[in-house]
Amino acid sequence: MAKKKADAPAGSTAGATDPSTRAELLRSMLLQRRFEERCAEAYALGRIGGFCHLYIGQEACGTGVISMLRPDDYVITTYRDHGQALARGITPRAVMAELFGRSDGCVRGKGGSMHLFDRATNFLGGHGIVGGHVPIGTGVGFAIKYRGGDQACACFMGESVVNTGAFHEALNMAGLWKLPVVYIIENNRYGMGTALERASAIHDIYQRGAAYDMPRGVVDGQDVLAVRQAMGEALHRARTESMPTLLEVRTYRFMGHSMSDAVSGTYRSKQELEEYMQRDPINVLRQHMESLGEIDDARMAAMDDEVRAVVQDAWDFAEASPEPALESLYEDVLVETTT
Amino acid sequence: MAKKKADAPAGSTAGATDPSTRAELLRSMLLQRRFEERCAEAYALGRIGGFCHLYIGQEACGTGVISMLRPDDYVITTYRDHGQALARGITPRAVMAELFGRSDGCVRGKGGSMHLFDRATNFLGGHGIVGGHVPIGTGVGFAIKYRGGDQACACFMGESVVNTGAFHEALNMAGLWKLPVVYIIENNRYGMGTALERASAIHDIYQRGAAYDMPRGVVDGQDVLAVRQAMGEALHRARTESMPTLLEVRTYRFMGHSMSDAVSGTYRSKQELEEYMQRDPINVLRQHMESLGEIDDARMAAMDDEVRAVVQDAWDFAEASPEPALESLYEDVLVETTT
Amino acid sequence: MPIITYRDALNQALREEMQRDDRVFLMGEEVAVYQGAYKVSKGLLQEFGEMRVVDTPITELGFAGVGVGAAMVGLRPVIEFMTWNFALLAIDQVVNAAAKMLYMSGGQYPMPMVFRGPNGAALQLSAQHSQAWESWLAHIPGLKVVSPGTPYDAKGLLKAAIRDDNPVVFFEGEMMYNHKGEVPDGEYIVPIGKADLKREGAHCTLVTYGKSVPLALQVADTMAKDGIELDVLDLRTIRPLDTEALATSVRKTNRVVVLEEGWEFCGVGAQIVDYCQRDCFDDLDAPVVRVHQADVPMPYAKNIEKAAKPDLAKTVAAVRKVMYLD
Amino acid sequence: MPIITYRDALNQALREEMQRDDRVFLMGEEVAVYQGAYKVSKGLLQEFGEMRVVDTPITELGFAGVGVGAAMVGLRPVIEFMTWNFALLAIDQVVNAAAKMLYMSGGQYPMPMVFRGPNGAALQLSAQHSQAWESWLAHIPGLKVVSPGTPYDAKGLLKAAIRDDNPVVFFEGEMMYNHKGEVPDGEYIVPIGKADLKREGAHCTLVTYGKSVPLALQVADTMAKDGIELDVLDLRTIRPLDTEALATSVRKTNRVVVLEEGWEFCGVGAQIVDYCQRDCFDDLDAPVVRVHQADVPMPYAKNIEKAAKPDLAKTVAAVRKVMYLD
Ligand SMILES: Cc1ncc(C[n+]2csc(CCOP(=O)(O)OP(=O)(O)O)c2C)c(N)n1
Ligand SMILES: Cc1ncc(C[n+]2csc(CCOP(=O)(O)OP(=O)(O)O)c2C)c(N)n1
Ligand SMILES: [Mg+2]
Ligand SMILES: [Mg+2]
Repeated sequence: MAKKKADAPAGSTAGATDPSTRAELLRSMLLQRRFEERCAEAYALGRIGGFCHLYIGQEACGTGVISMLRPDDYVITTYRDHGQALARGITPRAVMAELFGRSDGCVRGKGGSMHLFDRATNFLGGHGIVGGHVPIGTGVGFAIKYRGGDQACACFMGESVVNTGAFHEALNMAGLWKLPVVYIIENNRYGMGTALERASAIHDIYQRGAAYDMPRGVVDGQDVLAVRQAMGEALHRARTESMPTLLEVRTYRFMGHSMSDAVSGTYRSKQELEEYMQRDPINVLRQHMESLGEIDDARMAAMDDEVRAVVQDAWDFAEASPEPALESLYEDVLVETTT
Repeated sequence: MAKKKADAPAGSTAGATDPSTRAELLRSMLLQRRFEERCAEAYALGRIGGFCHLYIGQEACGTGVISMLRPDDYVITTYRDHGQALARGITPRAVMAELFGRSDGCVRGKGGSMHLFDRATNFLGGHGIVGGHVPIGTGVGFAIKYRGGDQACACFMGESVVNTGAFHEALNMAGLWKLPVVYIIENNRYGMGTALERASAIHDIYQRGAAYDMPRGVVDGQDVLAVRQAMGEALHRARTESMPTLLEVRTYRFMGHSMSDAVSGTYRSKQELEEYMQRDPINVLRQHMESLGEIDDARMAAMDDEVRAVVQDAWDFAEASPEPALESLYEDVLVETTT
Repeated sequence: MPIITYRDALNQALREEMQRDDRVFLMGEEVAVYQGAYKVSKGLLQEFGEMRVVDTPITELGFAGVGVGAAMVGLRPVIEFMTWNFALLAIDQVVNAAAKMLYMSGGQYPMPMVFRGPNGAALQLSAQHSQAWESWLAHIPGLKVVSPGTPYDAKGLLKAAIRDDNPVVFFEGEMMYNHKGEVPDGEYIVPIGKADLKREGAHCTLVTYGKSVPLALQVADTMAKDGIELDVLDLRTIRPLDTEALATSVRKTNRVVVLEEGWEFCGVGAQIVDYCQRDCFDDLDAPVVRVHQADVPMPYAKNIEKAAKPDLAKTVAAVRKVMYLD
Repeated sequence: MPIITYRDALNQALREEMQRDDRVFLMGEEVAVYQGAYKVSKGLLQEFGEMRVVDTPITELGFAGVGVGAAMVGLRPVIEFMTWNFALLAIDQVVNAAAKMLYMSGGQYPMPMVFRGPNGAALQLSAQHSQAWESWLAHIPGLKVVSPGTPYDAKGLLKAAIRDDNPVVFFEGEMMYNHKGEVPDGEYIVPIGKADLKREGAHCTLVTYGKSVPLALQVADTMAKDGIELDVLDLRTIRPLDTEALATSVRKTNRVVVLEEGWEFCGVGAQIVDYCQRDCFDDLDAPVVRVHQADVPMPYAKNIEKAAKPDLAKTVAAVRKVMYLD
């Protein structure tokens, strides 16, 4: 659960769940897991190219946060965006087709793994420059405030981002101007091969919020219900007071940084990895639901079959989708404009 | 006096002064004042061109800090650098000749007001991009640690700098790597026309140090003796523990931002200005010395005459100095290198 | 026709577009309370309030990105860089975000925004404050790059830039702000992408843009006294460049001088040379000659700063050279 | 002669120079514990320790500036950018600090440092990770800009760059790291500023550098089968550019194609065109033809990415065009 800053405004109880919500959360995380596993396979087969960063181990972060959003809220994130894109409702077909570089991909094959976008769900991308999207998410908050209304923007990032100048400049403005943005740090303890402690002068990174007079908290990122609770409080502040929040979500990445990085390497031990894998976010929720009698092995297996089928369908769809037309190379550079 | 961070290391008593040191400090500040007044005159006459940022009102900051340094320490600063250059011992002649754009200037007429440099006194410039020199000063600290030894680097900046990405990235590294740099924020309450409160989400800006686990303090910047004391403590940490310090020095600028800005303008009232001018750093020290019987009107007048003469000499020297040779345009782009 | 300054022309454009469309806002350092570092935004805070005329902290990277975000969700930001020298800090947002967003998003997110401010050298500001960045920005697909040389063009092009649904880089000049010229009352637009033949002459084409336009016209006046008549082609837009207007003039005069403020190596002039030889190889009677800044960081001292900059004498000499007059 | 990879050649250069001079250190993201994002720094942490092989936070602007500061006071930093795409964030330090420090300080502070890393596109990395920045950096006086196209040149030029007392921008290529070639044992230096005629032929000059060198040689091989012999001029250094070697080749062949990885507008090729027409106007039998990236941000999908990049077919076609063979 989030440690609240002493003077943070009271939270809401919007994070509370009922059985069907819990089942949905479980399914969403499971879908992301199976999707990413097939991505690894597709990458090995050369169906996916370029850089590809999987979300395995971190599913509770994006799922918990995004499950609290309204359709008219905004999401913006990094290159590690498959899980969040699915959680937000971009179809597995459109995501897989994008990863395969096909014309039915959610950005028509132009962006690939790192640049998923979807206007229909206010999914503002997939960005590849570490820290670069944080000012952009802040600008979305500015626009919300400019227009009025109670939307919010969820801006995801890895923990390395807190050391970048872009983060600092953006959070200072968000604090100064009181913008309705929730900055979610997915602290998976490593930026590529660099442990948090070797990159940041302070290790409780949510405390960076103090430099911007910003409400802040830290939450167990393997527990999707805890993430929901913390996000609920942050969203409440955003909607009712137009206040930003810096929310650190402590998680772990079960795979290598990208497909070209070994799962455990020079920078972390197999033992550490295995320890963290004990707290698989899917199991954490599943066990909770089991204790409530909401799921059993059979229902879990059925759910798994169902999401596997969805992912297979996405794969088939992607494979059948045509490559982009050659003319499309020159499309989308500029829009026609009528002055 | 500096409010120390609770866990900051014990200070030294190196800041203590005797009568002759106090007299030197007074003379140094007075020299800077008279020098800057003549710069304003020279600017109006067209002898000085470009951007020209005066130090009037802030003399105690640079004087106090620099008076604590050893010759082998380093100084790096912003475009508002005349006062610090003089305090560090660049001759008034070399500075004035530079401002006049002459070949005997401390950078041969290449840099002007914003870019005073002097290798002999380890004065690493005069930099024009707000925040840009903070990583550079940090790199000087890195080099000191790399080579070993107990030098330190004094890195001056205006309070606006604390909002820049460069500041954040640099201070994180200084905190992480424990580099012997003292970051001195000359908080004169405005960055051009923008009051601190309209630019920074927090107003006790030395608290930004918390984000980097850095010892920090704030000191009255109109009291040169207090500045010395605080700098002494910071230097002690730098020399004995290779620790950085973030030192906020609260001061006020008595002139416009630069020569093209009115003294009081749309952004601050004449009344506010006059209030702050009550605490002229030269008077603060003078009164202290009077109370100790170390100075009286006659000695003050004599000192004033002496520094005025020095400044007049600098002016005459500058005016007599030739313009740079036309060939010098192409010099100093690259050095000859022997591999 | 009223005669007003380049500064006031820009101010009119901003005011009219902000009146016309409440999604347009101005953001940057000192644009509001201080009324603009160079007073281009004078009176706008008073008319439009602090949500639409926004002073920022000194965080070029940050507020450029704020503009990008606001543009993604439907606003039309005008981001002012106090000078383009400082925009180097924000260049990642201009290039990696604004210029590429439409492409990366498969056409879903246009970027209707303007990045503007003074570019190039003023007087004695030395190395860090005297850079002309048009060749850098024009290198980048996904941007439009505009640089008006008269008050008339400044107003008409800024209005076009603000209405454009693409990111437009808009280069002004500190030394231009007081420059005066005719600007009609009322609404007009100068289209992006169209060069303007500012003066006609048969002997040589002098290609230029932005701040160098007044100098080019002065050169033409001067040389006309010796009977040498120049086509002064003001590009106005650098990307997309009006290659047709360029070729038309070159085919007429057969000789070209390119005048630009910035450095030589990979400058805009190099690209113009390429277009000339590509499209008019057989029309050229002499190598194109370029006039540009000396290949050094800008110095402070008056005499060597002057020597570093293009000027009348250097440009006249270039025209004489390309006409084999010396 | 031993045949090693471009990666190992760079690794050798770093190791030898660090052994030779203890003021040399390597700093950047993932250079130490991770052994380099592309393993160029493999083994260096183990040999030289963590003070000389320094992992940084993700703060390009910050650590580039740390390098500048260290260089000012006598160290000789080698700053690695994981890729030059990210160097955009640090460009202010490269341009406004490193390149200008000597000038602004009136000659007092040389900057003996290297900024290095892979530049340009690899495979399917899409828009933000596929940019070639050499025309930008080469625009700037105060820098030297180097881009080796073979393992031999990579080692010899990196050693020269590290020993140079000026700031050197060093462009490598992700797709080059596994490229193999002969590299002699023991000490040698490739001088900065000298082009290398990688292959001789009388019919046309193909000018290129860096990652495009292997492609250019492939083009020459291919065309030789049809009896078309190319001078393949590898510039190796982009600034200062070896205009003499260029002119010598052009005077021989009278036809020029320039092959570069980056975008057209104000690319390096534009400057080469300018030099050709300036120095060899009467020698040119046809307009210089340029081969470069399509004028779009780099897309992800394999087929359109391929279509965006220069390749064998496009370069052959360009040579044929300049030789009026079609
Ligand atoms: C400005 C910049 N520098 C370097 C990189 C290369 N890079 C990509 S991801 C990454 C690590 C980021 O770590 P973190 O923010 O913790 O996110 P995670 O990958 O763990 O989700 C690095 C160094 C980049 N994309 N952008
Ligand atoms: C990156 C950058 N942005 C903008 C400027 C223009 N500028 C010069 S000084 C200044 C204000 C700086 O204020 P502060 O840091 O408080 O220092 P002071 O002038 O008060 O000493 C501004 C905005 C600049 N030089 N660099
Ligand atoms: Mg991480
Ligand atoms: Mg200030």
